[in-house]
Amino acid sequence: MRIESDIILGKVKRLVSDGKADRVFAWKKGNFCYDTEPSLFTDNYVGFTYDDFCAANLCKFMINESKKDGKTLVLIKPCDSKGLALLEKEHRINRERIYALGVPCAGKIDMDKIRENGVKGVIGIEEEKENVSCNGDENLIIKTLYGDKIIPKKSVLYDKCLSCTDKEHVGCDEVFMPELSEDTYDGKKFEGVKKIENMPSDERFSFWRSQLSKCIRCNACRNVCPVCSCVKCIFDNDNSGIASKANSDDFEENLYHIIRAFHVCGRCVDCGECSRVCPEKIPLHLLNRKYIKDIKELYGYEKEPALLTFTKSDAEPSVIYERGEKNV
Amino acid sequence: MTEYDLSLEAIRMSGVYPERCMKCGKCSGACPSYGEMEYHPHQFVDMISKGRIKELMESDSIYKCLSCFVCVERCPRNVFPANIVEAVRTLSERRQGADRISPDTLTEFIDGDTPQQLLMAVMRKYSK
Amino acid sequence: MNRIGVFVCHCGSNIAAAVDVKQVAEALGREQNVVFSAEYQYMCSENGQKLIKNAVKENALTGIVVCSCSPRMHEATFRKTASEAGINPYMVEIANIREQCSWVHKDITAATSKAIILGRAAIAKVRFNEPLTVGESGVTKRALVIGGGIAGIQTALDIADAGYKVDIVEKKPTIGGKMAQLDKTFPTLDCAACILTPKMVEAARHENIKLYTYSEVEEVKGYVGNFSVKIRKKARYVRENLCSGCGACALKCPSRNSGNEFNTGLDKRGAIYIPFAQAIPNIPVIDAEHCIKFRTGKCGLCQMNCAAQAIDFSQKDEIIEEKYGAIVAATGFDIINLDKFGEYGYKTYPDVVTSLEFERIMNAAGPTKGHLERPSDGRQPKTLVFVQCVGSRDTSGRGKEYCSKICCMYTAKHAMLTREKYPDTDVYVFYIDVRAPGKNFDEFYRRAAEQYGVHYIKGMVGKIYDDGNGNLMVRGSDIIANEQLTIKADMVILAAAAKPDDSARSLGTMLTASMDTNDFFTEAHPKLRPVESPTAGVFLSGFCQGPKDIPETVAQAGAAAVKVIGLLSKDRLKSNPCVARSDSLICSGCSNCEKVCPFGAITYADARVNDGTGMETRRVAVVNEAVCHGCGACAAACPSGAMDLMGFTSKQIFAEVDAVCR
Amino acid sequence: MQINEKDKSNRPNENPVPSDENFTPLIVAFCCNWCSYAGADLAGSGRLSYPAEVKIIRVPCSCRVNPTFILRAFQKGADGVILAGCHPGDCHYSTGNYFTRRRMTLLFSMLDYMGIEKERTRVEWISAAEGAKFASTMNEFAEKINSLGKCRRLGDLRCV
Repeated sequence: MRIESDIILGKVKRLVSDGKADRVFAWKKGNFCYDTEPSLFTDNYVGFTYDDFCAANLCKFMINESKKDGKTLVLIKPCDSKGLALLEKEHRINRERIYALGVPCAGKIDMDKIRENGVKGVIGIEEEKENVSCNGDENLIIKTLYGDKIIPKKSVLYDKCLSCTDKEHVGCDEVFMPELSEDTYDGKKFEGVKKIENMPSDERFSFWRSQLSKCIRCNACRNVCPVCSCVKCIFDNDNSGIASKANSDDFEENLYHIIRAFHVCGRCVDCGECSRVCPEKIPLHLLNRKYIKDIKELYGYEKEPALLTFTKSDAEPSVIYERGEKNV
Repeated sequence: MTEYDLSLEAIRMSGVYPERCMKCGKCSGACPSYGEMEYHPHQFVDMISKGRIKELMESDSIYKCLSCFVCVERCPRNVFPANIVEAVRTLSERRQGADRISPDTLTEFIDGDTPQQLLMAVMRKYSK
Repeated sequence: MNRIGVFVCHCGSNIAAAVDVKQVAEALGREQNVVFSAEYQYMCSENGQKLIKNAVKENALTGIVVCSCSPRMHEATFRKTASEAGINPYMVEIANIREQCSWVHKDITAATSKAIILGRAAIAKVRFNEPLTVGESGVTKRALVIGGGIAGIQTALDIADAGYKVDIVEKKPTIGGKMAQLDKTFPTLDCAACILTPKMVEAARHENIKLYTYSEVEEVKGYVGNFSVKIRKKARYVRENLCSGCGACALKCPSRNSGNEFNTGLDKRGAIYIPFAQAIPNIPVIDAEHCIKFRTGKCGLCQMNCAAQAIDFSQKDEIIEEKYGAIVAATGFDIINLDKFGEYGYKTYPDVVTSLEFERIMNAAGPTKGHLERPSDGRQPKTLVFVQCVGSRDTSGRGKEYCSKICCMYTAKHAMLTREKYPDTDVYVFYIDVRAPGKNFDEFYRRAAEQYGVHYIKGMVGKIYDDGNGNLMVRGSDIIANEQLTIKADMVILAAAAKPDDSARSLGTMLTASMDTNDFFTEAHPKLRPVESPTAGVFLSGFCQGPKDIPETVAQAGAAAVKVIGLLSKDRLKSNPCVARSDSLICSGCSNCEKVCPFGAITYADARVNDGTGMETRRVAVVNEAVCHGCGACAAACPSGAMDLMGFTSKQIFAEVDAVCR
Repeated sequence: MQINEKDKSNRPNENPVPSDENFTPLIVAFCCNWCSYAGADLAGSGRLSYPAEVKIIRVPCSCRVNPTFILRAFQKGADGVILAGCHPGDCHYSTGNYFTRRRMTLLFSMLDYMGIEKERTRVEWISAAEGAKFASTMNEFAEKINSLGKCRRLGDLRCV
């Protein structure tokens, strides 16, 4: 069954009229069907939508929303819920002023991927009821100004949805229609990291240079990240010694991204927003996911973020040298 | 293979660290077939760590062990003496397997009563 | 504006032989902000220091760089010089051009250029030095000792004798601890009660000591010199101020179902009881769980029989809040649970007892009045088997990895006492190693074996079983004789491993004192600071720090007391000013720093801040400077750079790195 | 993946130039005050020599070292960075070096992942009594860096 925006809106309205919240933070339709944007609804719900294009993670907005009096109802997808939980754990939000409504997610659609398929003039999307392809994958009917196109759903999902393993909400006040969530995981979460790890060191270097040299320091990755929630970022603080507004050379391109990855190391909730919002399409999640993989391999599961705890028998840093050098 | 290498092989096979043993003798204190054995569980651990496996392999003790694992159960240091006995037994059998039947001697067994299939089975089982 | 003076030391020929000191002084003199540069034979000498002081005055220096030996050697000297010259002592930086330059580099050109670079790094750092003032805090002149065993009593007595107030908190109804349960003490065989009870009385009578028995520490707040502790005084249901300690209540109590803890459960006591005759305070306590009045509402015989009207069934727990300058943990030990050692049949056969139980059986004040009688039928046993290392040195997970240390000696003691009192008894001791390092310890053990004819068998017991006629069959190995023995025994005594008392773990958490995996308190340094916890103001006494016998416990108790006295004798505590500092404008309150702080120095407070976007209330980190040791873990864990370490700020280290790499 | 024009010039040489005669590496050593700095002093007292290219920066504890310090050293032209602290379990502040161990393991792993030669970074545990270990570690590390040559992959080109 398809997730209907109106049903969600109905639920939201009921909650507000029950006094669960004073305002609603959700998504709003833009000029086109695919440019939804996060929006605060205070008195009416004009433009309210929850559809396949509502990919943005809303939890970081709660830092400011929860400073206001009264309660904010926020729509939380399964992958966003971990971010919200982390913000709560790190005392960045006042959880009592938030009503987190878990909403189902069947994967979000990457407009760029639709365009890559040569489809233009998109006006809407529908699920194809018949003709389910033989491997069980769904097809989508893309409605365009020039007629309908049928595209396999998995080919147009965001990368972050394809590697999404979080289909359960955590820490929400209420989860609405969780049965409508769909598994979109392609089983290849660490493939990208492994591929880079298997490159010779020269190739790894060139790969990252070619990627990071594209960085325009728009700071979108930082600003969208639910983990990067410092009141003042170290890169914006003139007293920190490493403040920089723009990358003046390739060292600074590297520095910014290494330090950002290091700061979220062990805390990253792997929501994939950094890569989604990057205007230069730098696969930033590959940095964070490398840390997730390392932590898993070196330290296993832990309650505390990996850098804030230890065991006496932890691996020595020399494990890095012992990893086979692939280019010799 | 020298006797020392053979001991190392037994240690490898058993997966035991005989160095962990603090020589308390609790294994032998618990062993139900202690009286039957020439060498006792604690001696297996001690001798194997000193490379004296030949005496163990030739002794009857390896067949007197019941593999009841009480020595493993009681050991305060996780040494697993029974695993060592088992390794020595296996090594001893492998060695015998090599000697016991050879194709040259097999012909002596051929007579009208013994099924040929049995001989083949014996051959397979006792030569490695 | 920075005005820096550079002072290059020759250190005789120690530096001058490998480093061209003149060239160093000249080169550093050309550095930005350097207004004075000189070299001298011995900067640390009286004349050298005078040179520095004069230069400070004449050139109005704001910072000093001394290129000399290691700061570990003379940093304090030059800081003092600076302060005498009138500038803040923390405006001094040392460039180590002796140990880390002239002594290790033979080539004079290379050594000289390295010395210049090290000097530049020090200059770069001193530019960002800030004047720091040594923090001060007051000291509450009262100590708290947690645990009223011999360790706690001794610590308290020593502190009290020095003239300071001490409170002892003991969870049991009486002080005395495990030592009160013992019969004789090794290696002199003097009776434990004879040497302990006078100390208990002294502690109770001492004007500086206050006892909180039947009480537990509930909450600890604050830091060295200024702890605030909540103590729960559990309801005794007996008014202490009225009770005369006559004991009539205990005699009349009709409930006789509760195991007598003091006699390790070997006999029964009433629901209202005084643990033992010499208990301090000599005031009974009602065990509400077994008291008929509490269970059914009917009885109250004790109340009727109390001439002093001291029984009060309506008493409630009381919370006492008190301030202390120092806290001593003296929580002592207990023996491990033997449920996992089925082969010894401890719970199955009544005649298999632990050493502590045996101690009570042999004690003249014990359940058998000191006659050796076995628990099952009261018969005097003729064959005794002692088993050592029951759960000690055990890596299988059933026991403890460490050696409990005391068992070899008390087993020798038990064996010897048995043979002395009952020469017709056969005594066997199964041992793995006899560990008797201590004054007169080995002689004692040898006496047991040689003079008293105790049979020491090197080997362990594998199984204890019943032969069907009520005899215990002890099967073990004698690995020296290489034989397996089965001894028909009347009684078996197990030397169960000793472990820190169960209360230690929660206390450690309250004190933020670190503990090892065995729940022993960790010492600040294993060799050099063995009675202090890494948490300032917390000291360790007795078994809670590691296995100990009585003389060692008393020695450590005294040492802990001296440390406490040293602390309480100060009116103000000076703290290292190189501590962490949090910038409330930048702090996000994420708690990362708190989690890596080994000293619990970081707390959170709501602060009103205005960073230019309007006034708001934020949760921010606050460093308690009296508790912070200045390691800098928090500064590296803070993603936003709100946390910094004075004396080693990020800016200073960046400046040093930049200077070194220039 | 597309490699744009800008970074082509920055790509490492296909055949790294063997270290030339004049190359002297720059090595920054962060040493904890209580163990490794004292170990360095002991190496000095024992006159155990190591290359003058090693420049020591004193920090109270290895856990004070922020990854940015290490990256800054590389930025400004260091060819190798070594971090020395007390042996795990012997930290003056009891747990500092355990955090260091994790931080550096993960930081070095990331540098390696980004193609920076992993031999350029190192953590060593050197106690106050190990003067000889300090000297031999520095000798060995300097030799390694010497053979790797100039650090080109993680430096600010303006500083090189």
